Amino acid sequence: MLDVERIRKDFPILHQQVNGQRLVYLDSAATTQKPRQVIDALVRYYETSNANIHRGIHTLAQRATEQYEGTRTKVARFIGATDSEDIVFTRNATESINLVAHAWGDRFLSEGDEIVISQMEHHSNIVPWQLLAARTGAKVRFAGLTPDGRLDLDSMRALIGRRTRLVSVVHMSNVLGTINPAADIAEMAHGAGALFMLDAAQSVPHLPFSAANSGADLVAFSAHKMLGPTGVGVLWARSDLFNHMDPFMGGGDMIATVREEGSTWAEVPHKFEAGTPNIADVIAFGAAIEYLEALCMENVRRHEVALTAFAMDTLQRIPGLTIHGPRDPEARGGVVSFEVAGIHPHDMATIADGHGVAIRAGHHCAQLVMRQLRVPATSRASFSVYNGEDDIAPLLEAIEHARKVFA
Amino acid sequence: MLDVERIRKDFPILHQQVNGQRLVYLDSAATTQKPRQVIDALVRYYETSNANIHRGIHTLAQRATEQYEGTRTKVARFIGATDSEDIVFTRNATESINLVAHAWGDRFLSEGDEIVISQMEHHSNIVPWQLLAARTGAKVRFAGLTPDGRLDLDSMRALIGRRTRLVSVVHMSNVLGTINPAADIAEMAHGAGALFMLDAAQSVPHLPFSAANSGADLVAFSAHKMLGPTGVGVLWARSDLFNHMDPFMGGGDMIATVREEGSTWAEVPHKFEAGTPNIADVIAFGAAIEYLEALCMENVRRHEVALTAFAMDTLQRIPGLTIHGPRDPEARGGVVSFEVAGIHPHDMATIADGHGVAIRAGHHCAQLVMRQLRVPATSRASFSVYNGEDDIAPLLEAIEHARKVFA
Amino acid sequence: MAELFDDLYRELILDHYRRPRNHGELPDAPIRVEGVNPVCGDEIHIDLKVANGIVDDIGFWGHGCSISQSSASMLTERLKGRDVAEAERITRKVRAMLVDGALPDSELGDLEALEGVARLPVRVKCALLCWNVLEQGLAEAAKTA
Amino acid sequence: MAELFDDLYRELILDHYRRPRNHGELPDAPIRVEGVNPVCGDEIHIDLKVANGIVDDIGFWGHGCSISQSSASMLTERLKGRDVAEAERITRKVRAMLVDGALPDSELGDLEALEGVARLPVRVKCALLCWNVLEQGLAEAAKTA
Ligand SMILES: Cc1ncc(COP(=O)(O)O)c(C=O)c1O
Ligand SMILES: Cc1ncc(COP(=O)(O)O)c(C=O)c1O
Repeated sequence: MLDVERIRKDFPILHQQVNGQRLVYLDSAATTQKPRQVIDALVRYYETSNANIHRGIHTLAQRATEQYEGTRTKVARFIGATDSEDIVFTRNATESINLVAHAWGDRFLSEGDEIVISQMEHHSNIVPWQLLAARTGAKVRFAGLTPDGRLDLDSMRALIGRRTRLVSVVHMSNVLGTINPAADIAEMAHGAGALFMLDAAQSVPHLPFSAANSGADLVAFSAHKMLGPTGVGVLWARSDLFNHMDPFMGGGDMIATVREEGSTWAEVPHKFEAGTPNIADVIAFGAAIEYLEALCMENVRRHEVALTAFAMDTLQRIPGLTIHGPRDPEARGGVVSFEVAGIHPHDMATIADGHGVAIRAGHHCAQLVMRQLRVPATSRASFSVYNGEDDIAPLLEAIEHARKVFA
Repeated sequence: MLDVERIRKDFPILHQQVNGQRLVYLDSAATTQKPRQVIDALVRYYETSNANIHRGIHTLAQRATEQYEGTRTKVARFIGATDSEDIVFTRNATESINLVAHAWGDRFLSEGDEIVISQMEHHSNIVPWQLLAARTGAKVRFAGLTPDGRLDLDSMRALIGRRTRLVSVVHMSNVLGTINPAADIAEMAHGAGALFMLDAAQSVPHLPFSAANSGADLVAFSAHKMLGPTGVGVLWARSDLFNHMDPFMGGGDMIATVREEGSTWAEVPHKFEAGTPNIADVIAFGAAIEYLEALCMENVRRHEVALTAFAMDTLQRIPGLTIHGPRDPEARGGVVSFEVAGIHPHDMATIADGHGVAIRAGHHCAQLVMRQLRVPATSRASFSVYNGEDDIAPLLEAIEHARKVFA
Repeated sequence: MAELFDDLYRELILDHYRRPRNHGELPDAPIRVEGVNPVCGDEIHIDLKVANGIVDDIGFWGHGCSISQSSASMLTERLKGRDVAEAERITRKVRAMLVDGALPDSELGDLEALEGVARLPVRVKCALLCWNVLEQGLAEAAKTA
Repeated sequence: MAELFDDLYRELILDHYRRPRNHGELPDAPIRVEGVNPVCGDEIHIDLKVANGIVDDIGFWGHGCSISQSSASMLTERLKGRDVAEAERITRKVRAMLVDGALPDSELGDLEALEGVARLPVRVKCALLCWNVLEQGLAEAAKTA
């Protein structure tokens, strides 16, 4: 398991008071905090190696290129990708999904084709497909949820058929915590000859993950949700898939030759990285990966399951409090969405903030999930490696306080 | 004028030796170095305020949101935009241009329409239009260059006509240094009822600029070329233009409501910022702007004109050396591309690196310019606020050394 | 626990939240307006009867947090039976207090209880929602008058 | 000035750059192959005659930096008249020296002069370009043999 006390020493932001209380950060599903190793990597880059990459001959350009490409190798290792050329850097998971919608979707989809997603999706795994559908005449279809907040696999199976070209599903829900059975869905998709994409924005940061073994053909996630800096996303594609995709954006670094009559493209992955990339943050992302590897993702997962179990146990005892999503902590990630009767989530979040506790309130970019839960919003506590059982007591106090205010 | 000695104190990276020599960084057109004020802003953000923005109620989320939106206001002030809502943050200038090609181009262009650009463009202001042309059947037309490396305005005037929907031109060439007459071209474009876009990636960082007075309807540039971090670009659009554009990418933060049947969009500028933005770097970009404002862009411009004049004077005396682009330093930016007879630019750059001098060699993402110059590549020295006349002597020595090696 | 929050959730606000005044539709209101805060989903509907420059009757409903709902309840209580000029003046003064941090004016009455919201920028939108909706309503009333 | 660079631009390299050996097309070469380094624009064409497992004749042309052009010149000089097995072995050894930093093998002859390139990763591609082109050529020769 994790030594939370020691880990917290690495996170400077946690050593502060908010509204006179110790900061208890329970909003890691939105974005995680960053260890000093990552902050130091940024500083080190800008103080020693900053230069534009790939085209430069001078020493700084060589250093920057080597470090940037070094992160590609680290990401490949971290997610069990067989080849670092199957890794494209984007701004965030959202851009990774939009890239697929354009580079693959615009090329291969047409009227009558179908994309199957689910009601559990984050807006980032809904809207790009709706926009693609509007461009191509394809249709987006939504698998439903079970009453206990799992994917309704029967409804998914019923939707997948001859016309299905892509199935894209969230691996771990950012509202319900639900971990979806990627391999089973992959089988359904592949059985119908469709591609399978995994929105792994909440899973790659929190559990051992192998892209090669996941069954997925495409995987998207964000650095900022896994101790890395903002501004870096990843798109992984199964070998050769990238070679069949059109470029998404055009510009520097993604071309081989540019002529007035037309241009030709650089090799994958550069073909998909137009313009000056977010060099510094990609490099610092490498430090985040090393940090997680040193903790070991099996440990991270075990720690978060235990903490989630403890939090659910504790919260459940509060009268009027309902927890959304699966009961079994092993079946979910470190995300606990809850409601307290008579207290609106925004009031809950404001009162929690008064206790130094950062939780999120709202629709969590998942309005379809809200509609299924028949609530306008939920309160959400979510965990990462720096959270321990001692973070639950302040949350509890805040909830009790809110209950008193709104009694 | 600028106190270069004092400014250099702010740039930690310059206080190092490369290959046993003082680092002389003459590659700012590729990317500039960053002052400690910018690096500190990054560290401060991650150590005190890091959180996801816009949707959060807790204290960190409020801080992060305020600082992020604060940079939008600073950018608006810096480029003389009347409204900060006309500023969209992207990854880089390249993405800003691609955004226009999709959000405006896909909506309004069709077969027979024409986009007029020039042979002076960076690939980032060529390829997005070629891709758009392939999608819509529109045509890209290229204005030519004069023998001394200026835009051939007659050829541009001849191309602009009834079918022209957009004219997009580089404001300052990253190869030739040429500053193009934005107002004149704006008049031609507007006279034909076309929009006018300015690729200001090299101009906004180096001279006083007013978007409102530039004549442009759209302006693109990158933070990393103006002392800011990597991973942030800007797209400015004249009031109301954004409201007529379709979304580019879909996802979190750019929606108002998401339903299975379809979604509606958030207000501008959020409509164009899908997913978690590069929060930390946008905030640190604010510090870069403040740094430039403190120096005053009039001073920056005067300093760079003087330094360019000095460098051109000095280099010109070297036998066999040719400088590309306009002769008059007032007509150009701090970019000096040159050739030395019998020495390939890559060899030049390698030997310069041996002297601690970082210059760039290659096509500079401007293959059409190379074709006009009838060279495969050039060597390029480019300047920023931390460069002084004492940086020219090492460059001169390096060139002399190269001439000896290749005598 | 910082006073900030005790100051926010004053008894008066909670009272209006628990027992909203003028809650519900006005069956034959000539003016019906509504607003949503897309960021948090708060929703306010206002039904309005304006005659001879007087807010004859006003009702609201919707859902959302205590701040958005109590603000609306206090709005209706404060403005029912008052003339349009007063409604506009009060709207200006509430805005000044919430957005610019102006001291509450004595004319505001119970609405003064919203003062604490000004210190929480992220919640100001909640309190303002009903006032934006009211403005739409008054604008419509002016047109149809 | 660091020795690194003196080591790079050895006299032998400069000599091959100034006076390239086996330069120009072979009028009726059965095998014509070419390669471009898209990053820097270096370009190498090789014409090849292979008969009975022997590199009977070889010529090259193109343009680019001193490293890419001298490497090609040395390649042709070293391999002309040699058998294909030797050409393949030399290619492997050049790669080992440039990419893996292996010590130069005595069999390399003049090519040993390229050793200094290994310390400049960004220039390794320049030196390798002609060897990649050669491999294409030998592969074609094997197919047509
Ligand atoms: C004139 C010009 N336009 C566009 C760009 C593209 O900028 P970026 O790579 O930051 O997208 C550059 C810089 O490389 C440039 O010099
Ligand atoms: C499940 C899921 N998918 C996608 C995203 C989008 O991530 P980003 O905002 O970094 O693009 C998020 C995070 O908000 C998420 O939780």
